[in-house]
Amino acid sequence: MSWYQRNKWWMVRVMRLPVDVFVFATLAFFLIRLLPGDPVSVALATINQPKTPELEHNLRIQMGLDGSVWDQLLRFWGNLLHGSLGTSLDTHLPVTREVLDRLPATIEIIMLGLGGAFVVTMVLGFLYIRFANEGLRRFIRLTTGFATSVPVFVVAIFGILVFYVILGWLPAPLGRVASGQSLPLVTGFPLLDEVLTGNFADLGQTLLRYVLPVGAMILTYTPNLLTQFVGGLDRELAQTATRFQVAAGASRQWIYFSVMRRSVSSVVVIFGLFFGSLIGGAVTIESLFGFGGLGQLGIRAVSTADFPTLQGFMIIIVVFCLVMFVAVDLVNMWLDPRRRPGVSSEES
Amino acid sequence: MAETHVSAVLLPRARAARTHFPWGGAAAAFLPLIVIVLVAVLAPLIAPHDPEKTVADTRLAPSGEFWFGTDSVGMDVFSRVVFGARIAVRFGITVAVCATAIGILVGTFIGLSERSRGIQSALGGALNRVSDYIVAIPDIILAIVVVGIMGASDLSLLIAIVLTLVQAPIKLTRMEVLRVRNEAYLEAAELGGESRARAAFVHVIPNSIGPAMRNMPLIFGNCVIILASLGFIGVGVNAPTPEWGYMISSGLSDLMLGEWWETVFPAVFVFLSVLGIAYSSRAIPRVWPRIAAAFSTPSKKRKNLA
Amino acid sequence: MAIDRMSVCYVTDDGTVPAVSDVSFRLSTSERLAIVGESGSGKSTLALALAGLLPRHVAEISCESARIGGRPVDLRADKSVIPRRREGVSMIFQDAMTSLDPVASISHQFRTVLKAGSGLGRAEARRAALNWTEKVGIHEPERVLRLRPYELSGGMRQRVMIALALCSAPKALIADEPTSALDASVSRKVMDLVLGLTQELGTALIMITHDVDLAREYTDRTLVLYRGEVQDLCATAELMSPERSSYTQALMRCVPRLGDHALDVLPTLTTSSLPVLETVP
Amino acid sequence: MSQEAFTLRLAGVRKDFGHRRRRITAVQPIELEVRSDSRLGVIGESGSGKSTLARMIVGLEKPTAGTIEFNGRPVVDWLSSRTGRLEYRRRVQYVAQDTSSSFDPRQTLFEAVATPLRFLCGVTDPHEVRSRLRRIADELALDPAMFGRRPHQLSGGQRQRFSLARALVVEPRLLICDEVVSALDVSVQGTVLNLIKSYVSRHGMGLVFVAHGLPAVSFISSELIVMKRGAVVERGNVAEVLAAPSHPYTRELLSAYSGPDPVSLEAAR
Repeated sequence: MSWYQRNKWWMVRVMRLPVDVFVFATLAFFLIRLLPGDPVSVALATINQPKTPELEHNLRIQMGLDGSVWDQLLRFWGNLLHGSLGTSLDTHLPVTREVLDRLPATIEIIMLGLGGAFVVTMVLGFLYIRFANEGLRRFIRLTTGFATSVPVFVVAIFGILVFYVILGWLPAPLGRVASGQSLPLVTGFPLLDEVLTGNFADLGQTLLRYVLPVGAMILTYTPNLLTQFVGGLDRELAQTATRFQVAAGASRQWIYFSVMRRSVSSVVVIFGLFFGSLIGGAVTIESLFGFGGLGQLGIRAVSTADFPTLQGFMIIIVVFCLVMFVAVDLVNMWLDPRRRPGVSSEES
Repeated sequence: MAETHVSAVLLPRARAARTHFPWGGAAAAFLPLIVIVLVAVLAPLIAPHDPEKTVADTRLAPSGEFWFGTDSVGMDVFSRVVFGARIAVRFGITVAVCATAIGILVGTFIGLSERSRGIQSALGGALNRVSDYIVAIPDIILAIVVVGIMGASDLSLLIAIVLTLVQAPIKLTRMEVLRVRNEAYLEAAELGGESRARAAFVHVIPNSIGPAMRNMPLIFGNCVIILASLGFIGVGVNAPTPEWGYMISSGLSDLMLGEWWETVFPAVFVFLSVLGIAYSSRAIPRVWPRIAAAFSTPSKKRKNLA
Repeated sequence: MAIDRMSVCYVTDDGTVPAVSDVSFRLSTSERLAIVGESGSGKSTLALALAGLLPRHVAEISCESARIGGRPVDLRADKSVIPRRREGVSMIFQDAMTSLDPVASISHQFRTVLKAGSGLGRAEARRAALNWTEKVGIHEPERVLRLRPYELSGGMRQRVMIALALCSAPKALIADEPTSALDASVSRKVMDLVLGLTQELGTALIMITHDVDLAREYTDRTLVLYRGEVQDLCATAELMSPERSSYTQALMRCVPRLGDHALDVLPTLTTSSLPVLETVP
Repeated sequence: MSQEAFTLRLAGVRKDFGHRRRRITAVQPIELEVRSDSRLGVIGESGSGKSTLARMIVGLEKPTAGTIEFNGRPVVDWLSSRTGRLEYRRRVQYVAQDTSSSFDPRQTLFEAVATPLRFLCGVTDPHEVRSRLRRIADELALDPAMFGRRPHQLSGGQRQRFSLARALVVEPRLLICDEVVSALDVSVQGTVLNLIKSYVSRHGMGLVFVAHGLPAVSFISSELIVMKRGAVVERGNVAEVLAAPSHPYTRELLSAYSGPDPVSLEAAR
């Protein structure tokens, strides 16, 4: 097999991404325009000025809503090719910059929360198959009973109540660092920036302030991932493959590893799906802890009826979700080569 | 028999159906849902005060008169929390019914048009792709955008939430339809002279709506979550309406000062109702076959030839 | 191998369900035993219990005494979630595709078995794996070892499975319906291979099957199970003799045979002489 | 009861699966004739195209080339109109191997068996439906009380007998059986085979019996075709083929069943 043939599976998948992005952006364009209601009139309602036809016309041009739908689409496509999604009505900055400036901080907290949940899931899953202790197994099953997305901000509020209001162990939920200080800006990822600039005092502070939001995310999302994992483990344990491994005398470590590896792909899929829903969850967490990331931008855009920002905001977030889906697919194809495109198992 | 036993036992959730009618199990499964709906329906009877009026001093701690205390404008937190259930249930039921109905219809259409030819197939394929992309939009983000464009109103909230939550029943129904399409009984129906349309309505749809129907309580729960999250970030139901998420966020600054009741009680209610609904949505499918079996027994006797 | 009065009960929510009761048999080196029965007769359960594949939360096993390779063993199921292997007993299953780890390469699967079993090093394990793949009649063993199960044909998978089961040199090999998914002519080839290898290694063979013809062709003795109880244990050649139990006789009559086209009616298992067969539990 | 004669003729029928690059010929061009008194056995290993052949005859698959004619009229033609389809289905019925999914789990067996009667024979009078069902239950030795059950409440053998009832209730002229006993236990196989054989000979109807087990086929049919990789490698009278097989594959098949047969059937009784 040539190099190309061996590596075709992931290249094909990665190449599809730009197409997906383009199709989605177009879909979002139509979706937004198909909604009942007119963004221009919503925006007019928020502006305290006499409503003249001129004002309305100007607004329409600023929003890119003038002309026929096809004109708009052509203009939208043209801008998209230049990487431009319009200008914010509120700050008059390019929407892409507005969103991209805030995205790293949001992604950082999501990765910490979701990554933590993933690690906890793996550990509990291993304990689940390693030890026959009924109490432990029942505890793990019980945890999966809570598998529901109790809103993450509700969990965080209980955390604040206990650890800040009552016990006073953790700092107030008012930003990433103590008030009055500002964050260095290198890559946009706060923790990374603090490491890069050698600002270790701030790093400690930030880490301390991350305990509650990240803990709330782990608490909220672990049961969901664990449900998938334990379900997969139960299923794989009952499989003939596992029985045969035992019967043929494979080593214990290998059996544990093999069972976990075969069960993990559904967890990875859920991980990818949650990544998306967690951007939503992060919006609430950010607003609760005063972190000011994407959440702040979205709320501001709604309150000022900032149409271009809303449109760009959604498209960029979904592009990140699509990237995440590609990553999930690639990880799963790597874990299980049968999922690679063009592989079909021979019928016996 | 041996094989069935092994799989039945190794998979912990598959259990042997009991023969007697499971009143206890059914009641336990439905209880959380029933309690929530009852609180919502009977809210005017339960709540001692008007939820949207100032009835006392601001920020009173919980007492005999005001069980959950009063908030920053002197409204009774208990009454507001109880009426909050009303908003949640009203939205939840509307969304669950709409999303499931639409989802089943669209899902069946997509499932049946796959592998067929012509315009129907193209349309079904396009719908399927669109639904794939909408799944990629985080639910709260989609709601924010819809509300931002349409302006804040109950209708825009409803559209936003249905748009995100309808995707699950679409996918579930489609999967089932694709499975049912391959079942041998459809061939048998064709050989028995049944027309395609009749087979679709008599065999395909009844055999494929199960997962979507079982998903309904889950949609209810998710709707409560999204509604509360939107209220919390200030994009949801308008101000004085007693909505849990909004109540939580408006009490936050007081929470930091130790006046916890305004935030914590609605949070507890969100927590309990979401958990309760999740419990029901998991427990109902488990008891459902037994309930169905218990009800189908008489018809079995009636149809007997002997 | 000697088993005395072994019983297996499945543990369910509603109490235990007996699956196999009071089975006793002896098996000497290189002997071949067939366990014949219809579906639901408990033959697969018996096999799983013998191989130690029923964890304690699934089944209760009781046994008066059991010896494998002269040493007494405790047949009771292991407590861990993944059952522990019964020393000296290997097992192969009907479907090779689902039996092999779908995502690990063949060489890896050999290595895990060989390392655990005989503590071989990496290079030695590889040599042994090559040796074994050749032994089961696979050409180009080098290439096949690099592949994963889904890249093999059905016949190759079956061979790999047999090699994997035998490469730890077990004292007994249990074959659970090894060929019922295969066509008559292919299944003969597979059975010939299994037979040849077990004879060569001096491994006892226990074959679970519902195919009486196959049993007659490849085994010395037959144990007939019906609803978890032993109906007969005799030399396979004597299955047709009139001294056998009424169930065995009825079962033997049911097997359609070439030349039956001369008959008007096939003999059937009449429900009057036996407990009802067609009941769904 | 009509004893009308029929002829089913396959001329150059071929079936391919897949598209351009991965095209597999499931059935090589085949010539075949089935008459109202034929009892044709089709035998071959899995993947030999025997099931595809059966499915083409009933019209569940369309042949890639060649024609299948029933009473001189192409099957495609029969199936193109509603009335033609109903008439063809009334004459040619099919029973498949799969017993677990051949009945809609939501319907009682009564409804399942009555449906073809309603649609194909136009029997709508509930009284008449009942009497026809009782008659078929009688003929296939089914307990009429079981009509009230749902498919999952039956064992595999019982379900297969009900699929037979569903196919035979319309009194077809030709019955196609596709591996009807291969999923059943030996003890139940005999029952089903006997039912088919006795019913077919009693009603003087045609039978195409597809299976991979030589004994079952040789018991039930009078003529035999052997298929391998989509091609017919041997055909003829059952007794003749068994006595003197000409193709090596047939010999191989036969040898698989000629293990030591120490006691004759008479002695076993």
